[in-house]
Amino acid sequence: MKQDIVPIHSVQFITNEIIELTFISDYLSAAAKPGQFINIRVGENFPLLRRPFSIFNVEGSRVSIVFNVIGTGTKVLARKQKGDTIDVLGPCGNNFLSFVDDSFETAIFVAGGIGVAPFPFLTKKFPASIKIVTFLGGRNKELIIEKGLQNVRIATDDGSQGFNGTVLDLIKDDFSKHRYIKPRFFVCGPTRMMKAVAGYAKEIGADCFASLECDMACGIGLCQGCNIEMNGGEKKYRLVCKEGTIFDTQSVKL
Amino acid sequence: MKQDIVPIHSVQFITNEIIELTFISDYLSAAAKPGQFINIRVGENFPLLRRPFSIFNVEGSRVSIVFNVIGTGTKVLARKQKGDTIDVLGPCGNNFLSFVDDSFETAIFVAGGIGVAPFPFLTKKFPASIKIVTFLGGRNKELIIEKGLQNVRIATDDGSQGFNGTVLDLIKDDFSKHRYIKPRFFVCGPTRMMKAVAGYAKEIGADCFASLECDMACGIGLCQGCNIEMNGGEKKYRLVCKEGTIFDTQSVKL
Amino acid sequence: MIESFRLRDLEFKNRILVASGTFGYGNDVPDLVDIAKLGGVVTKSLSMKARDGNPSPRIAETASGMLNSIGLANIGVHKFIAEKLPALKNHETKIIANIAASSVGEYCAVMEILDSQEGVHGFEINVSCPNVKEGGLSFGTDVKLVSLITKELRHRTQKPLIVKLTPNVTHISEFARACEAEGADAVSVINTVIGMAVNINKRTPKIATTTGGLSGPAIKPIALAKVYETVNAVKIPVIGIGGIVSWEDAVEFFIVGASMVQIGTANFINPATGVTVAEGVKKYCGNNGLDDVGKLVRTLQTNKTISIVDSWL
Amino acid sequence: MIESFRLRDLEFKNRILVASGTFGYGNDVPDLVDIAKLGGVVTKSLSMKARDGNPSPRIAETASGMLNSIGLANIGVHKFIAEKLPALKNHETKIIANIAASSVGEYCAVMEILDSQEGVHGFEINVSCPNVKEGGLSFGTDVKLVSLITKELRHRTQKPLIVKLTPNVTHISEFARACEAEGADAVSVINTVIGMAVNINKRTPKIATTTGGLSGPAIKPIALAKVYETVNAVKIPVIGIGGIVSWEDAVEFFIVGASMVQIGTANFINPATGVTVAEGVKKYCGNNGLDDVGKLVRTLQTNKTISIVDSWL
Ligand SMILES: Cc1cc2nc3c(=O)[nH]c(=O)nc-3n(C[C@H](O)[C@H](O)[C@H](O)COP(=O)(O)OP(=O)(O)OC[C@H]3O[C@@H](n4cnc5c(N)ncnc54)[C@H](O)[C@@H]3O)c2cc1C
Ligand SMILES: Cc1cc2nc3c(=O)[nH]c(=O)nc-3n(C[C@H](O)[C@H](O)[C@H](O)COP(=O)(O)OP(=O)(O)OC[C@H]3O[C@@H](n4cnc5c(N)ncnc54)[C@H](O)[C@@H]3O)c2cc1C
Ligand SMILES: Cc1cc2nc3c(=O)[nH]c(=O)nc-3n(C[C@H](O)[C@H](O)[C@H](O)COP(=O)(O)O)c2cc1C
Ligand SMILES: Cc1cc2nc3c(=O)[nH]c(=O)nc-3n(C[C@H](O)[C@H](O)[C@H](O)COP(=O)(O)O)c2cc1C
Ligand code: FES
Ligand code: FES
Repeated sequence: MKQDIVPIHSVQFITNEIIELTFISDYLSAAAKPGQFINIRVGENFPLLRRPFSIFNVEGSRVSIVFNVIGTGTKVLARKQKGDTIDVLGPCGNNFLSFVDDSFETAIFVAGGIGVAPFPFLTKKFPASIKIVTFLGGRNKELIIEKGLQNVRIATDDGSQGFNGTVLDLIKDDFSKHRYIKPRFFVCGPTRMMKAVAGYAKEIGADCFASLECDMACGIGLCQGCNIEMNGGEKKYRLVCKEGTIFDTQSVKL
Repeated sequence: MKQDIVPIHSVQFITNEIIELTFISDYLSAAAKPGQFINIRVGENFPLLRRPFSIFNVEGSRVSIVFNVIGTGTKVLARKQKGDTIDVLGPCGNNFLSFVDDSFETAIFVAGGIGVAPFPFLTKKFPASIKIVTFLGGRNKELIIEKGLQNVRIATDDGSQGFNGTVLDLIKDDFSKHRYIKPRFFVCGPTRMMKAVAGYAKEIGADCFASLECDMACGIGLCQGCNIEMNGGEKKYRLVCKEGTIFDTQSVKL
Repeated sequence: MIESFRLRDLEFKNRILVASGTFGYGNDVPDLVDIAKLGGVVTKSLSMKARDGNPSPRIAETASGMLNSIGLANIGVHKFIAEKLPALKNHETKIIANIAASSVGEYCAVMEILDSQEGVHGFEINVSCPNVKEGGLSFGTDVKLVSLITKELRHRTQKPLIVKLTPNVTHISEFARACEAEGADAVSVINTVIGMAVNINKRTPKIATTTGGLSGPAIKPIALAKVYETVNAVKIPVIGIGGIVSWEDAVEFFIVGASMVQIGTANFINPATGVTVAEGVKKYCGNNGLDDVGKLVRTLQTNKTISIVDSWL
Repeated sequence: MIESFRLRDLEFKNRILVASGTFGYGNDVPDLVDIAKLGGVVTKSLSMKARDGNPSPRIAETASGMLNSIGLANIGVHKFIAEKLPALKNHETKIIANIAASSVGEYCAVMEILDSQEGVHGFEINVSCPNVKEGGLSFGTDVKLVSLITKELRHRTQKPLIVKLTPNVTHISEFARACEAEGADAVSVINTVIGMAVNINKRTPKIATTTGGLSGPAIKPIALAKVYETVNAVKIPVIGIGGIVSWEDAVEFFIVGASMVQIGTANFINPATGVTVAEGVKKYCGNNGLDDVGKLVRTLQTNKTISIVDSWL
């Protein structure tokens, strides 16, 4: 893990709502694993705290993130441009690959909204031997990114692209039509959606690993601000930033 | 006086240290008088308070200010570009022309550093019948702007341009060589320099009007934060932003 | 949408006021603010005699806040009546005279002069003033004195009497209870928080009086906590003040339990903040199916399962 | 350049520490911070038994600050000694164990366990904890209890004893005096300021415990004023804490009179803040002809012509 000031390579809209920001970092491009995040100091004085972003892509020494503008931090970030620098700290958290083993045969990726962020990099690094099916859900088509993903099925709340409904509806529909051998779910998105998917996974007896979201002050285990309640076990809480962000959904109270 | 969000027309370095920022405002270009200032909301969240800037130039509906980057506010301002907007409130304060009457014949403009800001606009609007002589002082030549000024004499602390010394040294030197008929001083710059010039003016029996600098919270008379102590008179203090910024230097304790 | 609020016999058209010392006497902003859209204007603190105020520098910016030590510079109650009130009372809004004094007697005397004035609709008492008798300790940190001031003033007016409390005490609720017991119609929470800043080049305080009052967004969390403590202690209305710059901020105060709010420092940045806050609050209520802003007041849902003993920081 | 500072028999290599609860037990930042460049590390508050801490959400960002209500989640003193201290004491720096407890007896018991540990160089006592006996009121707001805790702990250790005071009181100087009288070697000023924030969509507090502790740049002016009040009241060293993110901030605290400083929230943004602050302070002293950082301490020049009675806000 390192803190570094890195040059921005590009900032561009990849849909009407989603921005991809690419910077150059030899260290991070080598060290980052899929599902990890980096913690960005968005402005020098404002906002105060860093903002966590999933690693979206790594190409050569270029690392990128994607985001949509929702508040103070992303507003400032959206104004960055080539030639500016940003202060990044990472890579943080555990990664999806540590939940890959021999006990499943189909990887079901499920992304809600900007929760799609970790999946292109995960797809790139995923063992080629395992089949991937990717379910994307979003409010509308401006929140859908297909690039870098495999076997993509899309659901939008407004029906502007793909299936008209929630991503879980789509999954259920799809699962009723296909037979996936030994599926394991890898999920990222809004908590409510992850909870729903985790419930379905449990129902069909599949494992489900979700990258959790929560407000973070430090992202590296210093503040203890990012606790998630566990379903029994030795500790009542774990830290999302350090002991996660990815958890077996059966182990946590979503 | 009005508060307005206006489009930026250009932001450019006019010396290696000084930036000119031009915006478009029909209202301000019509209402502004030389020596008045505008109060700029530099960022949406940071810094908290507006920053006052003298009106540097007005051309058609274009109004400009000049500044050098010294702190948080000017750093943010320097990053603005054409197409951005800024939130301006003004025009504020009294103006130099209200201290122009029949009782003097030569206007001695004295500017220290970025205190040059109000003089080009003042020169433009000054009664053509009155002779102007302009003394500019600065740390070095990057802080000197001659454009739009008349009969310019320059002093730099490091001798990189013009006279090597303070602007007061230059004035004294110049006054020993020329005879200015009924001079009246109009001054803007660091307080110490204004105090020195005011002292010299008093010595030679000339009036001296200076545009004072001080920290301001509101710029329009609401906070009472910008007080200057008077030399006797009815009130112990006056408000720089509303009852100034320009005062007869004999009336105030500099 | 009902926006109005009644305090004693006084009806404010909405629940948004501008705070003392941040709006002058209403005469500096005619072009900038439609004062008739404000629930009310609280005047700069008025004392018996005019006060010059403190030497400069009086203000300093801090992170998301500012320090001030104006020294309650004001023109005095007589000049206020003669020179400012005539214009001020022409506005279609309510005028709350804020009173500052250095003795209990002075509070009473100033109020007696103002009470007969038709354009003065109510009073807010600034108790964050040095008590000359006690060597300058603030009245506002002594609950007996705050009680006494409230009691003495209550006898002297039938108009709404609001006591403005200082946050610089251990338990602000004790002070609010004392005011309630002595018949105050409301309490304003909070005045500025004591703070300081240093110029490291000169090694001097950034304001002449060394310490001053901190205001602005930096103190909003403190103000909200003080309002929360107060609304849980008294039944009289609480007026929330501290760091409000947007309608969202005002909504936070209403949810916590403030019946009205005041805008202070934000007026220095956008003098019309009060107007935009009033509009925003109204819209929020509309969007959330509330037909009266009052229905928003004290709607905070807290986690009841956490006991105080458990709630270590 | 002399950077070191001595407290009782303990010599800190410089005057910059990292604050309790903001640096874990020093084991999360090995790649990011050269801990040997810090004057010391204050541990997360330790209690007798492990504490799970509060439900989530525990933190919320505010304007130039943050609220937290971690609930003093910690692994307990025994696990600290078994699992964290061995690695921690390998660093070339001083370890100050911060103790939290819910009874006077617990404070004493935790200290007795830690005092015999060689790697523990001194103690900082967090008195901002709920006193279970008194229904959860904080020890730190009761001067008699702070006195008692100091007295009881003073008997139990020869190592430096620092009491960390809460700012949420009317006169922090009374508390500092009580600590001094009972033999504390220093006081730390300040812990977090009580604050809250509201989620206006859900109408819930932004942190589970409703109110929490405000920290970060927003509170720096408050912390400086509390340090100023304290250094004018006691002769023992005062450790300044609150909102320090840069060396300039630390210099402000030294000028006001802090003998050491602690970095808290800034560690969450730049874990190496303490190191850059130490370097910056050293350079500032060098540039200003001071050959000992101690010569900067309490060099504030105030305006002596302003009397307290005059200094109305
Ligand atoms: C491990 C991790 C990885 C993340 N990865 C990404 C990523 O790859 N791309 C990305 O865009 N974001 C990601 N986020 C979220 C991101 O860190 C920011 O919180 C988010 O972009 C908002 O920041 P902001 O400063 O713009 O908004 P803020 O000003 O902090 O928030 C503005 C408002 O939006 C609300 N809000 C915050 N987050 C959300 C949300 N997700 N949905 C709806 N409302 C919200 C806040 O409560 C607040 O009211 C990630 C978060 C975590 C914890
Ligand atoms: C009526 C009026 C008109 C003004 N007109 C202009 C103008 O035309 N052009 C212009 O550039 N500025 C002008 N100023 C000053 C300007 O408003 C800002 O204060 C200044 O640009 C610094 O803002 P900042 O936010 O960058 O610095 P801040 O972050 O506020 O200050 C950074 C540091 O610099 C110090 N500092 C502040 N001002 C000065 C100074 N003048 N010299 C040295 N140190 C300083 C501060 O004390 C602080 O330590 C004017 C001020 C007034 C009151
Ligand atoms: C420059 C300034 C002057 C003030 N003057 C007064 C005053 O005269 N009387 C008073 O009761 N409060 C005064 N206040 C306090 C405000 O009314 C308000 O309580 C405080 O600033 C907190 O609100 P804010 O954060 O919205 O500014 C003043 C505040 C500022 C910033
Ligand atoms: C997340 C967090 C956890 C904290 N935990 C503790 C603690 O366990 N014990 C303690 O004495 N202080 C604790 N503090 C208070 C800090 O040590 C410090 O006094 C306070 O944050 C002010 O300093 P700052 O503004 O630099 O953060 C904590 C602060 C934060 C932000
Ligand atoms: S965000 Fe600080 S410990 Fe997880
Ligand atoms: S800056 Fe507010 S009154 Fe002058």
